[in-house]
Parts: sequence; structure tokens; C-alpha cells
Amino acid sequence: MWLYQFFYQPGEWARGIYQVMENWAVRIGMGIQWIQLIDMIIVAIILIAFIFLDVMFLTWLERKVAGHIQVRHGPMRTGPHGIIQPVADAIKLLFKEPMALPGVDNLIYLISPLMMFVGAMLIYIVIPFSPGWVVAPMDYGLLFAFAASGLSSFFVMAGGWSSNNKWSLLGGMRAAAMTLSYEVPLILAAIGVALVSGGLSLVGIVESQAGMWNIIRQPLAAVLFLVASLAEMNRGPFDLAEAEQELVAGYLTEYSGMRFAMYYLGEYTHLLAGAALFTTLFLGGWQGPLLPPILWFLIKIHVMVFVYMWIRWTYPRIRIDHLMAFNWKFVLPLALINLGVTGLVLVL
Amino acid sequence: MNLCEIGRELERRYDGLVRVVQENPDLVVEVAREKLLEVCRFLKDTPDFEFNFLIFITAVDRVDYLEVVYCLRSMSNFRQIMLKVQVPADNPEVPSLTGIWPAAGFDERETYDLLGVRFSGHPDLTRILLPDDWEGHPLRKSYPVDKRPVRTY
Amino acid sequence: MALGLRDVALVVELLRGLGVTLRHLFKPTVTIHYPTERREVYERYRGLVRWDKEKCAACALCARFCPVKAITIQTDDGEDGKKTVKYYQIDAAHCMYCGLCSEICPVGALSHSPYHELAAYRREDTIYAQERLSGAPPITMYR
Amino acid sequence: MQTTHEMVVNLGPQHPSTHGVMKLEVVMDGEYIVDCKPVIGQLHRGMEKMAEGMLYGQFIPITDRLDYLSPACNNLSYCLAVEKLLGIEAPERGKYIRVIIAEMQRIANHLVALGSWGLDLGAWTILLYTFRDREMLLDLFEMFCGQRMTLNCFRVGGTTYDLPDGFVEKAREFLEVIPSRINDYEALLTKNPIWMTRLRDVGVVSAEDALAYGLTGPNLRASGVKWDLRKVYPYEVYDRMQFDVPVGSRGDCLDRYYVRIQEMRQSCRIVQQALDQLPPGDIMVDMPTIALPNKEEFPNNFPEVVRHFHLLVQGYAPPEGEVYLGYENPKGELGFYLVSDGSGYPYRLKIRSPSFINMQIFPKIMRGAMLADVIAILASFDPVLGEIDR
Amino acid sequence: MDGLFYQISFWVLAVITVLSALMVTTMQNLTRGVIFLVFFFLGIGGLYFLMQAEFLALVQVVVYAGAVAVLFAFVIMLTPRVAEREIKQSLNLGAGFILAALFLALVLSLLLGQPWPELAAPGAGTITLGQLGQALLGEYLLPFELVSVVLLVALVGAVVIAGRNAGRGERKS
Repeated sequence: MWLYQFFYQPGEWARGIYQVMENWAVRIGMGIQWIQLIDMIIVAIILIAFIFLDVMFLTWLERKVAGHIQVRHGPMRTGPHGIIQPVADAIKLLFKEPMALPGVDNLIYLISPLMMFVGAMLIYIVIPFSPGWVVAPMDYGLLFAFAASGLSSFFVMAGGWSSNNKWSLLGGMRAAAMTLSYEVPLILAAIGVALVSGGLSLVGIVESQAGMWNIIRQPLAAVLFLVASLAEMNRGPFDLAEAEQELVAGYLTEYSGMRFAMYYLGEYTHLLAGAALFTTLFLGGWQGPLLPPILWFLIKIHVMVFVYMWIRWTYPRIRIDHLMAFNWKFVLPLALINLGVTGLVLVL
Repeated sequence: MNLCEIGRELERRYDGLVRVVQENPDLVVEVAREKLLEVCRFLKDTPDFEFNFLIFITAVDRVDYLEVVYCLRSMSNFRQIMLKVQVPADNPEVPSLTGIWPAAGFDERETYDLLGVRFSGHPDLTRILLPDDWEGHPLRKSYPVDKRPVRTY
Repeated sequence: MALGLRDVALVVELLRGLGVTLRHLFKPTVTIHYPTERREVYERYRGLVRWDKEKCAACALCARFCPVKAITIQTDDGEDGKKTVKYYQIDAAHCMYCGLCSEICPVGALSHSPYHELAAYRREDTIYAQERLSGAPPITMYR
Repeated sequence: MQTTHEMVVNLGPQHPSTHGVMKLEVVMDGEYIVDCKPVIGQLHRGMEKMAEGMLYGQFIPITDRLDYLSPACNNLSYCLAVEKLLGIEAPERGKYIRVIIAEMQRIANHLVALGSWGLDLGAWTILLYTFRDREMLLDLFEMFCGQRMTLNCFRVGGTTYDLPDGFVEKAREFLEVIPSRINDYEALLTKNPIWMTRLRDVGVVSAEDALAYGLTGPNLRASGVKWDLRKVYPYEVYDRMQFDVPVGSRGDCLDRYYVRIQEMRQSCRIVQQALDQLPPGDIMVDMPTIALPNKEEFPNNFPEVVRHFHLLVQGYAPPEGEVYLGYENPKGELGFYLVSDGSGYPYRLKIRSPSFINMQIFPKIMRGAMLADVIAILASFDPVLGEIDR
Repeated sequence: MDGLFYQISFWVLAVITVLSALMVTTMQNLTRGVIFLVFFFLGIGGLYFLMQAEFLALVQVVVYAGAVAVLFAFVIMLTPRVAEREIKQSLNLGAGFILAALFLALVLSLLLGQPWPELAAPGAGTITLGQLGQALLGEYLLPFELVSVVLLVALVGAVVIAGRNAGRGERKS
């Protein structure tokens, strides 16, 4: 029974645990605030653990998907089917000696990977994993998600500028220009969904999709959101920021060791956050016939992650001015039209 | 208008200054240094010659003199001709053909680099293959060839 | 990119591209895991040169004809006037496996073995003198 | 108005997409290229000087290292030039074997060119597909002559090896598979809007510029000039093969891509026809002054032994004179200019390498382009540094 | 609202905001100044958050921390010889302190004189999106339209200025 409650009514289960802790605290006379503090810390630890584990899984999945798409195996040597490869990567990056570079502006050089990673993780606060499990059920959850992702794009540029290298400067500039110009259609597409589901809070959006998923009600917004989130994450055909063939390694050129790992994890956290946002907005979050909601949510997220990876390994890279022209002349007008049409349909 | 007639036609026009050297596998014509630019323009512009494609430029070190070799081809009537200019070994100086065929740029730089033939009028006559501070011109017969790399083990 | 409406039809091409990669996702992989599984070479493969001491007539034609001078040979005339080989060595690092020596050897003393994993930690190991040139495969570091 | 100061950037010898050790000194103003100067010479091995110290026969394995992506074509071009100097021709079967291997080498070369081009523009998977298909060709080469890349399989006057027995069936098998693979590449790339906008009207070379700057091969045909040495001087057996020459219209990167894809299909047709018409007979011209004697009857047949040693120490004795022969190498016209003074060693050997001459037009077409275009244009010319630096 | 955490977080955010504001003004290296500018905007966003004005906080973070800071960074990084040079500090501290003290006195007098209304109970005061929408397009439609016109003019101006030297690459060939 307890297990059933864990999977099917996660909300009550969480409250039950909190109730138990409260009674225990009252019995030994501790203040209520301390319990809230402990509860917050536990939730934070669980969230960060989930992110780290899933990002590790993502790096492994990316290599395997890329491998099999290219008719090769992907990592096979570390453990069966290369399961331990992410751990091996992490250890390698941990022990790699970070280079002390001349002319590098140390303060910004050290802060930007950290802040980029923090920016990417902030998004998970508002994502509804299952009915009761939302770290902060805010009314403006959607807006908070975009605020956090906008933040991390600034620190990509700061990192590029501070590593005092021509290539990374170019990479940083491109990253900033791209993420800024693609944030507009991203938000517009999401607002289209907010219009249909009424209200910006993500939990509300998910509940409104009980009947029909938003991807059916808002197909155009879904496509636009996919394209814009690809650009937001510097992935897929839009990975101009660290275009290996052109800019050696873009803004990551001068980073090595743990700092590079921070950026690398930040990128994959962004990928996971993008996939999670797409599922909550368009694929009906944890709605699903018989499986427990949390499983439905994880399955949908990883299907979306596969789609992002699939797109990345298929298309060539787009050029910076085409990217801008594509956005201002094609994606943005479509987003506005979509917004207008949804508005009209809702009013009539 | 096969190859031999071209040779005779050139000899007739520039009496003493042009001499046909070889005919059977490829037509080779020797031209005096002053007449080179004129002959090249003539071959390129006249309608039935139309040698509009420069294949390559190189030089052959005949110890007491240098021969600068130009190979031209006419794309319309599928013919190929080789011009040779004899140049004294000590100061090999030849007018550059980059004016007529821009394709001559790199070949002339390479010939200067490996054989020391200076092309007057070339936009930037610098070494192309060897590092800039390399002395000597390797393809000269006088360049020492038997320096086998000393085996260090 | 001035994407006029005519180009919207190109979006179908984008999907076709995805179709190709999806199809390849489920195709069997073609790569082999090198150190554990090895690909056996074809019968005419030109690997490390193998030298047969008895057949060799010490004519030094191979040492002379090798474009990169990888073969060094020292001969001395044996008892009944027939030349024998005192020292014969092939520098596997210099050799470019062009197969000219085995082609021109008048008595066929030189032939090619299928060994191509000739990396070595010390330079001296890449020099194959008499006994290492015949028969036995060289030591391969990673089995 | 204060412009941002121009940045001199070295697309240096050590760069992921310069197809070898080529350095492009690029003066950039923001993303745009103001001026670009190619700097080469890192891979200069002095082949022309080496040739003067080697017999004609000894130089053949060195030609493998010229354009190391199409060694068979380099060997063929050198052997044809020496044969023109000696005034001889390979026998029928030898000619057919040479055409089959050379055309297969052209397909393999275009596969590498296409794969690395896709990789340079970010399409990773196309590289793996093209290399997987090229693997089949490399196996065929290994079956034929024992090496995958540095083949050294042709000799002056014919070929050294005859086709092994399993070869023709395996080649036919390859010819069935490759058209569907090329359709896969077309599906992935040709009409892909990103690929098209990345390459349409980038690095445009007009027909006059192409001829003036000495472009040859697929880069010349992409500018609209219908010039293929296999049609103009049909040596070997190209005159008995039906194949058409793909020609582009605008001379931009997309046309160069289109020409290379079509050329692969045409080469398949040639190999198919050559395999069908393969005649029996010997593979080496049977002139005593050229062909080595066979070694079985050596101990007792003494004059043959003397001829064997004479040929390998003195080499051939070509007539005095000079000769030039250009061959349609996958990259352009690879020509050898031989000056012989009658001895077994060439007096002077000049290699006319296509990538070296094609590279002259880079500064002209890269001015005003963007950094991403530089990579696309560089890949569209498909230069190989072994051939540029000789 | 007046729990322990509220106090702690308020003071933490206040310290961050004031500190980074100080750093922005006193930092010699301009690019570091921009970084602290971002932290400053985040601090202010956090303060709004604490005062239950969620929408305003999020807009603050998106608009300021996300876009304006990047704009500043672009300006500083792209104009040559600006980012590297250390800015000379005119160090007449005396005048600075006097001015600051005067200004502080003025602000304090204004502040203390006013009767501050008791902060509304937590949760009641948050404006829902719907109300905000109604207000924007209801009573305050005119200022909303005026602001949008101003923004439009700014946008068009930017495009014209940028358009003037668009062909920069070709100009030099």
C-alpha cells in the first residue's frame, strides 16, 4: 500500500513524511522553522542528485545514440556497453590539471562555468515531476524557467571573453547573439501554450492537458519551441558557440579539467531542462494511462532527449547570419501568427 | 593546323628568335627572353591558336644555363605546346606572366623558391615551399644531395 | 536565408534526412573492437618483410633497389667462392612496405608476412636483424 | 567612425578542418574576412629532388605519397608519362585492370572528400557512412595488391599483379550496393535546406576565372567548363567506355558538391563496363627492355638473369627529350613533366599537382566571405597537402 | 512572512545587492563591473521576490539580468581598448563623503516622515496574472500604448544605425 501511495499519490506521500517529521519535532520541542529548513535541504539534495545522475546517463546516452546512428558501437570497453563511461569521464576531468593561462581575467574565468551551471539548474525548481512533487509551485513557473535559462547565456559569453583567446571570443559573441535572439520566439511559443492552458503556472498547464495534450492543440508552437530550445541550448544544427570545425572549440577552448566539466554538465543540464519543459508544455507532463506519473514523466523526457540528439547527429551546422535571418524572418513571424490565431480562436 | 605547322608558323613570324627544338611526343619551342611576353600574348589572343590555359611553369638546371619551361594548352582545339627560355645560370631573370595568366602566380614563386629564377613583375615573389630563411635552391644540380640524415641511434 | 514559401517544401527534405539516420540507427554496426577482435588480412598482404637465409644469394640487389634504403647487408665470400651473408637487417621504421624488394629478388628469398603491428617502445626494436626476420611473429604488445 | 580593429587569425597548420597542414593567414573584421593568404610548405619532402636520384621504377612508390587519398591514380599518371616518354603501351588486360582500379580509387577519393566536407560543416554522420562504404573499396585494393592506401600496384608498361580470383565477384557486389548508399547521401544532404543555404552562392568561381587561375577537375567543371581529360585524351580504354561528364552551372560550392556526387555515379558505370569487357591475356608489355623476366626459370636460363640485373641496376634507357602528360586525377589534372638525358635516371621531373594550382584562387573568392564560408570553400576544393607541398 | 528564513534571506539579499552595487562603481576593470552588475540585478530581483511581487521579480531577472547586462557586456567587449585599460580613479574622497552624507540625510528625512502602511498579509497581496492583464489593457491602456510606441521607435532607430554599416565585410575588398 505504501509503495502504491509513493507512485500514484506522490503529493500525499510527501505530506505524510512531512507530518511525521513535524510530530517528531514537536515531541522534542524544536521550532517549526528548523523542520522546514531540513525539509528544504532534503528536497534540494534529492533534486541535485536526480540532476547529476540523469546528466551522467545523458552523456552515456548521447555517445550510444551517436554511435548507433553512425553504425558503430559507441563506448563498449568500460563495463558492459560502456555503462561506466560517464564515471570514467568525470574522473578524468577531475584529475586533469587546469591550465594557468596568461592574460586570463581570473575572476570571470572561474565564475562563469559555475554560474552557467547554476542558471541551468534553477529551471528544475519549477518543473512538476509528478502531482505533488514540485519544488516551488509558483504561479509564474514558466516565466521563472525562461529567466533562469536567459541567465546562463550571459555567462557563456563572459567565459568566452575572459579566456583571452580569439576563438573563444568569437564563440562567446556568437553564443550571446544566438541565445538572445532565440529567447523571443521561445517565450512567444510558450505563451501560446499558456493561452490555451490558461495561466503561467506549470502545474496548471500539466493539469489542463489531462484530456488532450497540447501538442495537438498547439502543433506549430511545439515545432517552434523545439527549434528555439535547440538554439537556446547551443545544440543541434545551431551549435555555433563551440563549433569545433570553425572555432577550434569555441568558448570552451581555454577550459580544461573541472571547469570544462562544469560547462559540459551545464550544457547537458540545459538539454534535460529543455526536454523537461517541452514535455510539461506539450506532452502533458505526468499524464498517462496506467503507469505511475513519475515513470511517465521520465519516459517522455528521455524520448524528447533522444529527439534532440537525433536532430543533432543528422544536420549540418547553420551559418551565423542565416541563423539570424532564419530567426527574424521565419521563426518569429510564425510565433506571432501562432499567438494571434490562438488568441482569435480562444476569443471566438 | 596540327602541331608542326604551329611550330613553323611561329618560326616564320619571329624568324631568328624562335626555334623548334622537339616535335614527336610534344612540341617544344625555344623562345628568346625578350620576345617571351609577345609570343605568349600572340599565342593566347590570335583566334586559331587560342592557348588560353597555362598548365605549369618550371625550370631545368642545365648546369651552364637555366631553361625556364612554360606549358600551354588551348582548350578549344585540344593542343599543347611547351615554350623554353634559356637564361644564364648566375642571374636568371625572366619577365613574369601573371599579367597574361593569373595561374602563373604560385608556379613562378615555386620556381623561384626551388631553382632561384627571379620573375620581374611578380606581385610577391617570396619562397612558397621552403621556410623564408632557407639559403640555396634545392633543385639546382650544384645543391648537395648526398647528405643522408645521420641516424641518431 | 531568404526562405520563401517555395522553400517550405524543403522541410519535407529535412524529415527525409531524419528518416535516413533513423534507418541507420537500427542497422547492425560494422565496427570491430580492435584489440579483442582482429580482422585477418588478405592473402597478398604486404606486411613485415620475411627473409630466408638459405635461399639468399647475397646479391644485395634488394638493398640497392630499395627506394628508402631500409635494407643493410654485409656479405663475405664463402669457402667455395659462393658469397654468403654476414649480416642482414631491415629497418622496419624506414621500410614503407612497397613490396619492390620481394618483387625483384632473383631467388625469392624475400616474402611478406601478414604482421603489421610493429610499434615498439625503443627505436632499436624496430630494426629487424637476421633471426627476427624469419618465421616467428614479432612480439605484439597488446594481446 | 571608429571600426573595430581587424583581427589577424591563423587558420593554422594545426586546425581541425584544413585538410592537412595548410595555414591560412586570415585578416578578419568581426565575422567577415578582409584578406586571406595561404601559407604552405609544412609537408614538403622534396620529391622532385628525390626523383633525380632514383630509377624510373623506384619512384613509383613515392608517387603514392603525392595525393595520398588516390594513390592508384598517381601511380597511373606517372606510369603513363614514362610510357609516353618510352613510346610504349600496356597490353589490353593491363589497361582494363588499370582503368578498373583507377576508377575505384576515384570513388574512394570522392567518398573521403564528401565525408570530410560534411564533417567540416557539422554533419558528423555523413563522414561515418562514407568511410564505411570506402572500407569496401579498401578491402578490394588490399585483395588486389596487398596494401590499402599506399598501393604501388602499377608498373611502367602494365601492372605487377593480376586480379585475384575472388576480386570480380566482390567488385560486382560493391557495385550493387553503392548506388543505394549514394542515394542515402543525397537524401541526407542535397536538398537539405541547411546544406543548400550553407553552400548556395558561396565561393562562386566564374568560367573565365576558373580558366585564368588554372583550375582543373571537378572545380573547373563546376564552373560550367566541360573539360575532362578522359574524354579529351582518351588513353587506356576510356574511349570504349560510355560515361558522361557532369557539369555545374554557377560554379559555387553546391555545384562542386553536385559534380562530385554525379562523378561517383559515372565512375560506377565505368567500372561496371570495364568488368564486363575484361579480356584475358598478359598484364605486362612483353618488351625485353622494360618487363622483368619471370623468376621461375632463373637458375638455368643465364641470359635472363643478366637482363634482370641489367634492368634493375641501369633501368630503362628512354630516348633523350622531354614529355608532359596530364591525367584526370580525382582532384584535377595531375601531370608529370619528364626531361630525360638517356640514362636510367630522370634528369628533371616536375609534378603539376592540381590542388597546388587550384589553391591560387582562394584569396580572390574568400575576400568578403564569413569564417564559416572559408571552411566550406576550403572543403569544396578538397585540397590534399601531400600533393600541394610535394 | 516574518519567519526566521524571511529575515535571513532578506539580509543576505540586501548585503549582496549593496555590495555588488559598490563593486560595480569602484571596480577598475570594466568587464568585472558588468559581472557584478548582473549580481546586482539578481539581488534586486530576489528582494522583489521576498516582497511577494513575483511577476515583477521575474521580469526584472529576464529583462535586466538576461538582456541589459548582455547589452552592456557587448558594448564593453566590442569597443576596442576599453576593456583592458584600468580606469583612472579620481581620489578626492573628502568631497565624495560629504556629498554622500548630504544625500543620505535627505533620503532619511523623507523616509522617516512618511507613515508606512503595514505590509499586507502574505499571500493576499500577490497580484494574479489575470488582474495584471486586465489592469494593463484596462485602465492603463494609454500609458501601455505610449510605451510600446517609444519602444518601437527605439527598435527602428537601432535597425537603421546597424543597417548603415552592414556591408562592412565587402567594403574593404
